[in-house]
Amino acid sequence: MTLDLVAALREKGFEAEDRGDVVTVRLEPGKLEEAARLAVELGFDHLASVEGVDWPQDGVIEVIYHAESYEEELRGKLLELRVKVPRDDPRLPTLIEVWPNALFLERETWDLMGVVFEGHPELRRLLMPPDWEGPPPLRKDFKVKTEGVFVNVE
Amino acid sequence: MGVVGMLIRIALSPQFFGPIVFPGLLTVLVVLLSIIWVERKIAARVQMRVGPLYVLKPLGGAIQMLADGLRFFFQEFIIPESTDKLVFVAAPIVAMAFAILPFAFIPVAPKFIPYSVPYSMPVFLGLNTVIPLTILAMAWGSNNKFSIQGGIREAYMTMAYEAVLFIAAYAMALLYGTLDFAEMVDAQGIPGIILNPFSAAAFFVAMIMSAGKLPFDIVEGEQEIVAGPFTEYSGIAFGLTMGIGYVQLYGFTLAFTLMYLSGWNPVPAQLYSIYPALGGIMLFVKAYLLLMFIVFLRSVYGRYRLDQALRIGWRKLFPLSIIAVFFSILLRVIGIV
Amino acid sequence: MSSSVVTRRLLAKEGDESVYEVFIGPQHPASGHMRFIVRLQGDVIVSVDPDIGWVHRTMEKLAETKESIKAIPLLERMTIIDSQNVTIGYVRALEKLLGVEPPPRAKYLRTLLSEINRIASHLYGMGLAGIFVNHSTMFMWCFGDREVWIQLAEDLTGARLTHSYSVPGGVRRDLPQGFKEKALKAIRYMEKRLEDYYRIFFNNPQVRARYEGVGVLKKSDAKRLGIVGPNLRASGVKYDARLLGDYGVYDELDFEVPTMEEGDAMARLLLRGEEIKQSMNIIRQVLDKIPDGPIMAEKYMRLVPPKLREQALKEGRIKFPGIFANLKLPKGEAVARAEMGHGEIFYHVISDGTKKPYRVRVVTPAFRNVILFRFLPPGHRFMDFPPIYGSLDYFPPEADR
Amino acid sequence: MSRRKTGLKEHLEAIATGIKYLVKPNRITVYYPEETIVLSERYRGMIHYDWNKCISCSLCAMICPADAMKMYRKKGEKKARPGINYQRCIFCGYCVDICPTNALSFTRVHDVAYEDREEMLYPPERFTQEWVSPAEKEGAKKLKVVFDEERGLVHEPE
Repeated sequence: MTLDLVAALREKGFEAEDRGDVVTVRLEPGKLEEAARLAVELGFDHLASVEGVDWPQDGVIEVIYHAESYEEELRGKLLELRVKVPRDDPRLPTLIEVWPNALFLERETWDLMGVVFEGHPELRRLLMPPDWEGPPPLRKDFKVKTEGVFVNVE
Repeated sequence: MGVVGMLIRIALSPQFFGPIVFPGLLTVLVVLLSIIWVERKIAARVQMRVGPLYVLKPLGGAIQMLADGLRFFFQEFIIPESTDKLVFVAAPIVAMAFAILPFAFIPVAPKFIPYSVPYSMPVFLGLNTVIPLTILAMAWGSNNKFSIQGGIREAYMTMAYEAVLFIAAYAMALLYGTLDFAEMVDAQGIPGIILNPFSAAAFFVAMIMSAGKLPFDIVEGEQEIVAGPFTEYSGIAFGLTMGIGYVQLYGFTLAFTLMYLSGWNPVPAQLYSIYPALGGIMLFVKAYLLLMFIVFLRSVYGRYRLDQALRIGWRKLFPLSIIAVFFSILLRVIGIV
Repeated sequence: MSSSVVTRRLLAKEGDESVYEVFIGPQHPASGHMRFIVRLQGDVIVSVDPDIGWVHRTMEKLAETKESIKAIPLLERMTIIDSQNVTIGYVRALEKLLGVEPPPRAKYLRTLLSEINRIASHLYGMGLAGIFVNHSTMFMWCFGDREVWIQLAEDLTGARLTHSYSVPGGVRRDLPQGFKEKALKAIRYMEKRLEDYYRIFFNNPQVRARYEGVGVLKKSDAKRLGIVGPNLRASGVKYDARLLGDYGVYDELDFEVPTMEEGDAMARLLLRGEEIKQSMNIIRQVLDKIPDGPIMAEKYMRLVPPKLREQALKEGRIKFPGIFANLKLPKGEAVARAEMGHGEIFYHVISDGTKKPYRVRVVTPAFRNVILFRFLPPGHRFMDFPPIYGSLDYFPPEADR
Repeated sequence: MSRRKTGLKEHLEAIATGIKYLVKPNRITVYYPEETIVLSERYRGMIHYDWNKCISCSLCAMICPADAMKMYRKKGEKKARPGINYQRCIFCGYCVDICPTNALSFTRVHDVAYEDREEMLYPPERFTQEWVSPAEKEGAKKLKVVFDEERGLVHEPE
């Protein structure tokens, strides 16, 4: 089954890699929608997660889509689409037409990671307060104050 | 002697004693304070809890409502800027007045009737129909979305129960051949609930609807509209709005007892000979037990939807009350009564 | 197909001047810590905009700032009522990265606590479903009977709710004395009580009237919207992350995943009742089959001083090896899915080879189900909104993270 | 699973069930300040610190997920000792589980109240104090929890 999946993806020109419980496809942003539509055809009809990972040293944000299926034979597998977008202007097309439940997942990724999903009808604050300003909190340049272990006392 | 004797005579006259002491104002107050406590205790028993306890612990927190009432008294009564102030303040007072007024027409014991009118039953029901209007006034005066939603629900609910209430009651009037509560009691050799159970059932459900108790507390609808028409009220006015339903319910249970449960019969002759109003003890006991059963329903039911309540009113209770009318006619024709 | 779904129901509509906006929450008696902007035309809901985030705590960011094992008590706080199931996914992801497998007894114990938590979580959800239609008895009963299961969990782990029970490599506590008898008594009690639940709540005509036929979610829509948990199974999709065989010992046990075809609010409620029965069935089997042996992987137990190891064996309380404070995660990534009471939780942990995870992605079931607040209520009456909400068993802190 | 229609019979069943519990209530309330539950053997309550067993390894402070445990280092002294801030403590018990000398241990005391936030800070010296449940100190009746098939949890005097 998994072989089929990788083969099916390769047939359409996507570089797929089977890593146990996920099948990873690395993509250019331009081919994202095509890959997503293919994923739906293969049975991955909804998303488990949309996720942004900040890699400041490479100057990119990697957006990872995990698609999931309720079909019995695809249950143990997740299909992972990985796209890299430049950190200073992260833009991707929205996938809500392909995966309707991307609606809130993309909105959250915009909210917390600052990735703009073009064509998304409501990129409003979801988890952050409406008047939030400053760097998106999940980026690495948003620093959380941490404390040390030792306290000096008189 | 002369003045004191006259005062006592006035105090003990049915015209005063009825509305002010029993079954009127003072009893209403006691019923109000006790029944809410009883309701909470019953619910607690069913629900694995203890309920109010620490206010007068030896009696299981029996004066909890007195404490709550005092708190309402001394709490600030906030009148929001955006309200229609006159309506906002006046409506709960008018509502309470009209909830207590019908007690003047409830006979207490044989020959002990505060205001003897031959139409006490329709007068009683008629006075109760004013209360929904005051609730509408509260809702409108509050100028709050939740209140207005609640007000509209009240208006719809009135449609659902009012016709049923009157028709079911008239079915009994038809059966007994009188519109007077006292004469109805005298006419009940067999209790009305056995003579015409259809009317009793319809009246019973309609009166729960009218008082807005579960499963028909749609107007308050806490989960959607906070407290419905009473959302903006605080302090003593909130206490009043909370009490209206219970007072109304108490009145209705008295009426129900008079019409269906053979009223004050059997009259304990000894008590009656001491003072006639004491003969009404059975009336009170029956009404109170009924009241307890109604507040018990709170721990069995949730809330119906507005359209379902309307459907129950028009599709089930309304035909039932019409059946009750024909059943009464049938009984009269056969000559059972 | 999909585009019609999106445009038809999912997008929030502002509406014209005939539309009346009601705010439910965040200080509302029935909403919990979230707000719904409900737009009404007359009494009919035009659209609902779930405004979440009132209890957002940036869990994902905070998890990045802590050594991997410290994030367990943190992530637990997303769904405090279901803390074993909410952290087991994270623990599994760490175990995959670290390359350890828990010993069999630890797996059984995890399964045991998972199911105890699931029952408690379902009771919580059912209780709230009761109070949403003002059925206070259901609310009180569920919360009262939940106490039985919390007591069991406390006997096992030492905490009522925040168990922090599973750690990479195993679990922290062994079965206490006399646990089996207690658990069997609790099961028999619950079985009896469920009958009364049916009498006073599930079969109560008033409750049926409010929940039946309300908020119908079709099978195809449920699949496309990525709904999880009992809400999905009530629409007839037989999917449960326990069936993946990734964690626990579910593949060794004989249990059913109940499904229902109706997909309405009543089905979602009844399904939770059925799942409680199945969970009790699982607990019975676990208690019968549980093997003897260590409860922590040898890899870590080896590092504990022998004296403490003996003490741990005697008392049934694991002592952590010193490296737990500085557990280095090998470079790599891992995904894990687990079935909570509310549905499937998804974890994706990326490590860059340091002590702290580079990125922790968690998608909670409540966050995945929040889309239903958009999808289900339009077209219903305003008074149908609380039953729909109640039937979804939505838990705001979990969605907000 | 087929669903049956409901009607008058179910109404009566529901009311009968209510009456059943009204007559024979199944209460689980514990009158707390007068009665108190003796918690299970493993309960993770307030933490007790044994000054003499401590070897100042600082593992407890390092594993504390809530930054509640800190190592207090006195000027001039080499050894640092743990102190706890109960404003932050989440009672996960990691510190107790990692302590290599059993210097930290759980007590079964949980019902502690403070009037002042400062009081919730326990530097090493105070951290060694013995814990007594305030309710027990006031002479509350001790109850133990017993599982029961009929009533779920029953609280019996110990």
